[in-house]
Amino acid sequence: MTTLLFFALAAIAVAGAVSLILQKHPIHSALSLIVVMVALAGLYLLLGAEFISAVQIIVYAGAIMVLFIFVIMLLNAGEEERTNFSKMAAYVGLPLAAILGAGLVYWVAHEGSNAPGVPLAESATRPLAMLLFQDYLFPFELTSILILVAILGAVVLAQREKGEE
Amino acid sequence: MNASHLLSVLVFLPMGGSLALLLLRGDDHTWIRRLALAVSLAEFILSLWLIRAFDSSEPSYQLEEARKWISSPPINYHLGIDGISLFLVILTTLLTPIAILASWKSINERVKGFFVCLLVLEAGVIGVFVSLDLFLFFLFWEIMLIPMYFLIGIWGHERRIYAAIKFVLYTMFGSILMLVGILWLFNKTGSFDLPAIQAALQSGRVVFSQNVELLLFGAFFLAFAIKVPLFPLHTWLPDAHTEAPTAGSIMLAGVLLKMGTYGMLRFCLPLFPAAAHKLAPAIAVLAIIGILYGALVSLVQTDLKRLVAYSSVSHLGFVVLGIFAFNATAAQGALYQMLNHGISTGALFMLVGMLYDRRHTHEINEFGGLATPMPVLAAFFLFVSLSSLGLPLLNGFVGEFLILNGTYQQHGRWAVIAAVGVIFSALYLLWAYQRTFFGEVTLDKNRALPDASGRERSLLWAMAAIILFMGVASPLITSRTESSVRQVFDQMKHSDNPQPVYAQRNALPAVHADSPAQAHAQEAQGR
Amino acid sequence: MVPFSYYVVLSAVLFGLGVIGFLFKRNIITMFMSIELMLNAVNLAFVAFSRALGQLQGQVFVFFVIVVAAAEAAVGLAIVILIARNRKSLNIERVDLLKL
Amino acid sequence: MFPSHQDMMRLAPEIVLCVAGILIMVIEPFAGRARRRVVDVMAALGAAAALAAVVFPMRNAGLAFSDLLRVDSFSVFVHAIIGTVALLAVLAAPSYLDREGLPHGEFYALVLFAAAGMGVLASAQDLITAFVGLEINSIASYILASYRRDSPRSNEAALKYFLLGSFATAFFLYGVALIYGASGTTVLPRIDAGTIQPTLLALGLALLFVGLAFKVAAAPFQLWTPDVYEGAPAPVTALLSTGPKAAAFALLLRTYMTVEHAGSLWFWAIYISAVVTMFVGNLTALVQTSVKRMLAYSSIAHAGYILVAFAAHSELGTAAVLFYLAAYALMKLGAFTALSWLSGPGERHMELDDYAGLASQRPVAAACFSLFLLSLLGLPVTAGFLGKFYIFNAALKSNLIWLTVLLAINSVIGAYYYLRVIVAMYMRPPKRSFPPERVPAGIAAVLTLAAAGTLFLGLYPNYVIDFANRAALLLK
Amino acid sequence: MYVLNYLWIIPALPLLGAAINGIFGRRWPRAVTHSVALGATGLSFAAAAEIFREFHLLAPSSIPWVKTYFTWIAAGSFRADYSLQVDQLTMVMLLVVTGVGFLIHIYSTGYMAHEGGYARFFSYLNLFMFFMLTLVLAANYLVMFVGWEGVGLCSYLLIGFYFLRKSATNAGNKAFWVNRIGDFGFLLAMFLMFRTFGSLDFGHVLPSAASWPAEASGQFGTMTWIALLLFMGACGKSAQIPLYVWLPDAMEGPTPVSALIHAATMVTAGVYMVARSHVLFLHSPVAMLVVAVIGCATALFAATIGLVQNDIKKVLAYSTVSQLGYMFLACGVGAFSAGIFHLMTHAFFKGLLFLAAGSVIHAMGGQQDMRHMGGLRKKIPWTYWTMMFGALAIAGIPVFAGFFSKDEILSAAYLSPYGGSLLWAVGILTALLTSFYMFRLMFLTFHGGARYDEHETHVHESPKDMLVPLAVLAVLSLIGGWLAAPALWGGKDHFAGFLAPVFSAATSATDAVGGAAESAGSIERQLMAVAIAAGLIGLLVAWWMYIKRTELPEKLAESMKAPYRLLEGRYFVDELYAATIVKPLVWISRRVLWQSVDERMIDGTVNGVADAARHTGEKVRHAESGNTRSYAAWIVVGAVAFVSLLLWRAVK
Repeated sequence: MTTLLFFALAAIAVAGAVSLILQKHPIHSALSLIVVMVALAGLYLLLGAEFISAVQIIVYAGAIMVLFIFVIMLLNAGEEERTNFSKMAAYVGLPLAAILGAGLVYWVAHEGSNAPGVPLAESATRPLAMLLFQDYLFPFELTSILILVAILGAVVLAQREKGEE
Repeated sequence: MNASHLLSVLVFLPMGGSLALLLLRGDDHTWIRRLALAVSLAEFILSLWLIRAFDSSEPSYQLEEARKWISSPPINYHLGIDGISLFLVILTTLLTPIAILASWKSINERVKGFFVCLLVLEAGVIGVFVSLDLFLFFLFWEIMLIPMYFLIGIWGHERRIYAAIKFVLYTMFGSILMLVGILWLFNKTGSFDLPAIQAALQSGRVVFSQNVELLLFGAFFLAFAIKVPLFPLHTWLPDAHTEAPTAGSIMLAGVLLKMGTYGMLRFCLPLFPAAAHKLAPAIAVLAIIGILYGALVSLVQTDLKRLVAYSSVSHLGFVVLGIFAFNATAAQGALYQMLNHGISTGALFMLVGMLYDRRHTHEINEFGGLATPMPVLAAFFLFVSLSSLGLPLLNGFVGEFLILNGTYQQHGRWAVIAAVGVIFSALYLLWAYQRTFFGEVTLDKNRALPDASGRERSLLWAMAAIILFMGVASPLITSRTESSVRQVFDQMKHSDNPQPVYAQRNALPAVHADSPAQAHAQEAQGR
Repeated sequence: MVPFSYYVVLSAVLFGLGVIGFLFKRNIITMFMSIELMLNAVNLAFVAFSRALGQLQGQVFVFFVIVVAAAEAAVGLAIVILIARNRKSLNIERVDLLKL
Repeated sequence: MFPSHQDMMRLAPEIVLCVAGILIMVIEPFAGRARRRVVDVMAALGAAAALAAVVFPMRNAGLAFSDLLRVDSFSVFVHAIIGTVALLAVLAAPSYLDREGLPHGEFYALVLFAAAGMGVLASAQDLITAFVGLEINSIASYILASYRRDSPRSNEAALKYFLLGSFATAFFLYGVALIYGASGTTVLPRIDAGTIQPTLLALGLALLFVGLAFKVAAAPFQLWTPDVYEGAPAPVTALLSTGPKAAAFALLLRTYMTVEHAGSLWFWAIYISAVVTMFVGNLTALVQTSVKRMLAYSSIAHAGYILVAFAAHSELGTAAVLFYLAAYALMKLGAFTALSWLSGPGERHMELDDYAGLASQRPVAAACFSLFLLSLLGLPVTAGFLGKFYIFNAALKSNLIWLTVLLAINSVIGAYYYLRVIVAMYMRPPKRSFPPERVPAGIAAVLTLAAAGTLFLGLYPNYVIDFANRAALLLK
Repeated sequence: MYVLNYLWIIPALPLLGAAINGIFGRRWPRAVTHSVALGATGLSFAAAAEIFREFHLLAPSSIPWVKTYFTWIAAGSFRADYSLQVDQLTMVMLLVVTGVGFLIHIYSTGYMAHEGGYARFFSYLNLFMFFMLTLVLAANYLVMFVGWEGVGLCSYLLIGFYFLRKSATNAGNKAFWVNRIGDFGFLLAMFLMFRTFGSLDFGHVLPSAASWPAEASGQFGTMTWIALLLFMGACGKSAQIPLYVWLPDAMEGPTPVSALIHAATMVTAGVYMVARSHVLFLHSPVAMLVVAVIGCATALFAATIGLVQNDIKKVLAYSTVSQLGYMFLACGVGAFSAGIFHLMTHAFFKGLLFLAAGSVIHAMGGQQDMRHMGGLRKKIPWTYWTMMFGALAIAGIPVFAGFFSKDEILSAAYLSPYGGSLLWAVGILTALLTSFYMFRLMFLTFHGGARYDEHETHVHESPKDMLVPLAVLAVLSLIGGWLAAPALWGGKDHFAGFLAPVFSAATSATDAVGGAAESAGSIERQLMAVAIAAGLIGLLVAWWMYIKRTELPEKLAESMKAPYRLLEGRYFVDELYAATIVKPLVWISRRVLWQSVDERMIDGTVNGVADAARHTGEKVRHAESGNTRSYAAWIVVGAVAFVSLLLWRAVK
């Protein structure tokens, strides 16, 4: 059952990713990405990471992607132009990117196949919280600064010409 | 008073002088010049004290000063002089006031910067000559590039920027590899201190494999060879000289080039004797090519300054030959020739500069018949040319003779070929002289050129006096350089140093000591 | 039970697709989305490894990645808006004032 | 588990920076335009305090926050560099911001937060913590790069920086993920012990290297640098080219020296990258006509030099990296600051020709600028020379003779383009009039400090190099 | 022993004079200038005379009398002092140089009276005296070299005295350069000498050399090399083949200079040097042969050229070259004292001839071409008669000085073991030619009708200060030879006797092999007769051609066009040198060394490297396309590269 589910979700995720690349319109791409994310949320569930799965749906698919779509709408972005100035990207970059991906897949598969899978405890959310707020307290606090910076950035960059009044 | 800090004072007095100059108002040209001159003269007088404080019987370093400086790696502020550097320091302090006076009238723009550069240059060059720490040596070696760069680049002639950059890049290419060499040496010996390294090598505590020694030698030698400049690394020189202002040329030819030959004598030979021996034939060949080549190329120059520049290539070829003949006589000659070249070529550049001040050109075609409007200048020009071509009783001869003679004792063929250069030097100098000064005045604008002014005359007299003095009274100098130079070769002794031929043959007449002629001669000498 | 390495392989595939997407797309926003795809791939890898190792750290890391992604999105989209406002184009290849 | 007193002490500089940043954000709306100077002063004080606060971690070295941070001489050294950079960047900013009509408060806050991020990067020994620090710094940098919002170039710089930076970050992260997968930990000292899948680890380390190499602008990941440095506002460029680079180098170095696998695996990558970086940076700088862009390329070349010291993979090498970073920060910051002032409103004058004859009109500025250039060139008596000297020394000690010779050749190539600027300033007639005689106090202070520092490090490096040596020992 | 103890005073006096005139002379009246110059030279002549007196009081054992003043050059194993010495040979030279020099100084006051650069002239002249005296007084080769080069310098300066004339400065340069080639040999000789003997002092080298075994004929040993190299120097200074070319051109200088430097003193320095080093030469048969042959060849060669020259000074110049050849012939056959004797008499009569020629030119207002003279006998009788004395002397007409010295040489050439009949025959032929061209000169100049515009040129006798030296020299040309009247004539060879201590080695060498002194008498008599006959025949032919049948020369020239052209063109040696040495040298220097090697190859490479760097930069720069996607592609490239690299290392 889980195997079937895995392959189904994996197929959706990959299909979504490919669609993200192939879609001409940014909105379609964004929707494809949301599909990927949702599929991934499912996979997280399969992996027993309920909390992450929820966060994935709420924060990622919910908040971040909404932001994307909002911006796309705001800017009224149309279909992608068919310009291709970069030979480097087309003839060198893409093949190599494919090779990189394939290489990663090969080596990861090659290495990981024999490693044991360890069953997890019933619910990981509580220990997760302990971990986050004890061992990883420092980076957690740090993220507040990160978010502060992001807010500051959004304010600085997106504010209307106010500084020059 | 003792002279224990004399070297530091010598290094830092010009630095202080240049700082003081910076405080003056930029448009107060008179006082800028006066202050610069005063500083450089004070420096010169102080440097003369070196002669008194120097013990000529002592071959090793004297008046040493050593302070800890950089902790890691251990670098000391270590100064000292020996017979090799003594007169080079004095040459520097002598040429600086002369360069200042030579540019008294000809520099009217950015006067302050000019004299600051000259004084910093002086400090840098003196630093090179008195440093006994390789790091410190390198530091001064590089430092003096900058003022020279500015001197050429700011106050030079049309193609000054090309020349300035070429000069710096050429030199830097060599010196950066020398830095690699210095550090490598440090890694092998654990010290930057020259005496310490020498001691380590002498005692055999540190032994280089042949290849390492060759590479190290190469790293040092390349830097020096570029500076000298040795054929075929010389092409920066004509450009630098042609474009430099008079004072720049005087300093460049007078002392900067000597840093190269000094380095060979100071580092290449004592530190890497085996490599030096191995490569000496090749180097000597280059030196000889340089002698002849430089002379022949000077012969056909149309630019007076370029001509003198190429003649430097020829003269410095003699010096290098003298150093790599591995003969104390030749090396002494080389050292002497360094001083000579500084004086003679410095004076030549000064004279060319005086012509330039009047006509703003160096083209020989633009001159012609100048002896008529300016007899005094013409006379001095001839005098200096004669010194440069090695007329006996003038300084150039002593050096050339010692070099060739010493070289001949070791490597007859080298000396024979090199001596052809003596013929050529007469060719190009006198021909140029003829075209410049003899004949009718060819251009009307040359007809009314003023002869040497009082300032110029006093400068020329001073140079002439030194030329004559050095031509006549060479032992006053060579006796002080003797023991140090000898020590260089003593340190190389463990490698092959063939016995001079005459020492073997000398025994011959002694067998017939009772022959009448011999007795006769002895008697005559006894009286 | 699917071996956890399948997940890792999937993450590698997604990462590779992200890279390809970044190179392939010309629309700035889509390129940015490709990066998000790569980050998602990373997350999947973290979770998978976390599972494989029997540790929870991996999941904590995912949390951080998501936060960073959010922050990047905020700032990145702000920059995109600026560009769109100043250039009237979202084509990355038209943004080449600075070169050589 | 609450952080202990010790933990806080070890984190003092970052705390000071963040607090100062937040305070500025809070106060700025109240200060208003009239009392803008209050903000300037606060920012300067904050940065200075952060620099001073380096004393605390220095006195309280040790691990902090469940071993995520490692505060040792090494991190203190890098903190000192970062603090100095932040201070100088803040000091140089006001006149520029005024001139370009940009808001002050946000700028300072961003600089201070960015510095905090760098600080974290410098002392993190956990890759995830480092990642968060890196991102704080990066995001702040993206914003700063586009701080001149109306300038298309500034926007473009930010966009390129942002896109490529995020792209590289993804690589970095995937590397971290793989490392985690291979060893079960992201804490550097534990990686070696925990490794069960060496190939996976190698894969992870490779991607990690890509991410970090991007940050330090090593070839072939350097291409963003010139565009970003050119497009970003000059004071930002000054900051970007020094602080984040130092921090990223710190993490790279820490990883390289702590993780044995990294030490052995990265060597050739670093070697090759060093060679390519030096040549690409120098050769391309050779043909630039814009001074700012030329300096950007030169910073690539310098990254290459630093990588040479990396390649030495020894304590000497580490010390050399640290010393060079310090020297480099001073001289590069000085150069860009001088440029930011001299380029005039809107940074219109960035071409080489615009600097013709500077020396005759602004002798002191020209002298300062020249000093920085000469230091970048590596001439004795300047910090740049000793920096190179230590790199040479380290590389030779590790028998990297060819690398040393290549570095030597590169210094000569580099000399050409630095000298070209000096040529323009001193040897050509002026083509325009330069900004007013009165040097803004901030700029003057920065130039003086940077120049003094450059000379001080060049003449009397003992304190710094001894400290660096100690730091190198601890890191091992 | 006053002056002997202060030998330095002899050269120092003229040096002082030169310095004073050189520095202050321009601002002083002429009288002061020449008083200083004459005073200096006169005093040094007086000092020389005094030394001559004192010299006789010296014990033979203290000759040579050496005075060492201070060390000049000392470095490594090398050491050379400023030391002066006096021996018999020096004494002769000293008297000749100061005596003739003084006379010529006097002459110059008249000759130069109306010329510009008066002070400069006397300054140079005094400087020359200084160097020449240094040369002859030197006690080692190095100090000798000082004088050697110094006189060359003065020669350069004085030849180019009229520096506005290009030909004059050209000639000066040529003189210096050619001399330098010779000096090159001298220098090498010194090096080799030092290597061999460890010193350059005469007092060490010559005795040491004497004790060496002589080399076999045909052997090129050390001695041969030293001797040949020294001789190379001598060739330069004394204008021998192949380095003679500068001397004819040197006539561009003022005539007193030609007389003093290019006839009487400087050019004979080579002879002096060879004589001084005779010990070395005697040890090498090869060198002796070379010296003799070169001397002989030069004598004939120059004489043939002298036959057809029209410039009065050029004739004398070639004659000088020819006479110098005689002197070397003498040295080459081992008759060193004869060589020196001829040197002395030559100084008298050639000095005289030049001065007289100067007087003629002075009288003619600068005209030097004999074709535009003629019939001057009546107008300038003093000049005519004194010059006639000189001509008779050089032509080897008995009782005049030249006769004795030349005869001594010719007989030595015949009799000496080093000599041979061929050398003698050439010598005789040369004597005949000499006589011919000298009288050709006399007759063309002074006899026949005037071939110039008498209205434009006011021929006048020269002033007294010019005539007195002429007279004195004429007397010397007459009586000078009697110092060495051969035994045949019932005289005693005082000169050879005086020099005997110096040339003891030579005498012993020639005597040892020559041996048969008894039979020599009759042979000498026959030889002398032939020589006299040669001189007279030359005179008669000249008389026949230039007084009796004045149209004959032209006919002769017409009929023998090719040889005449050859002679008139001086065998085209100058042209040959120009085409084979000078031009190629300049061409190679300019086109090959400078423009091709220096500018194109070396500098081209340097600039090429710089350009290549810039070019590469320009290429590399294009990676920086401004397109973000391509940057990303590069990142991927790097990632793939490093991933592969690390994986490869990890798997390995």
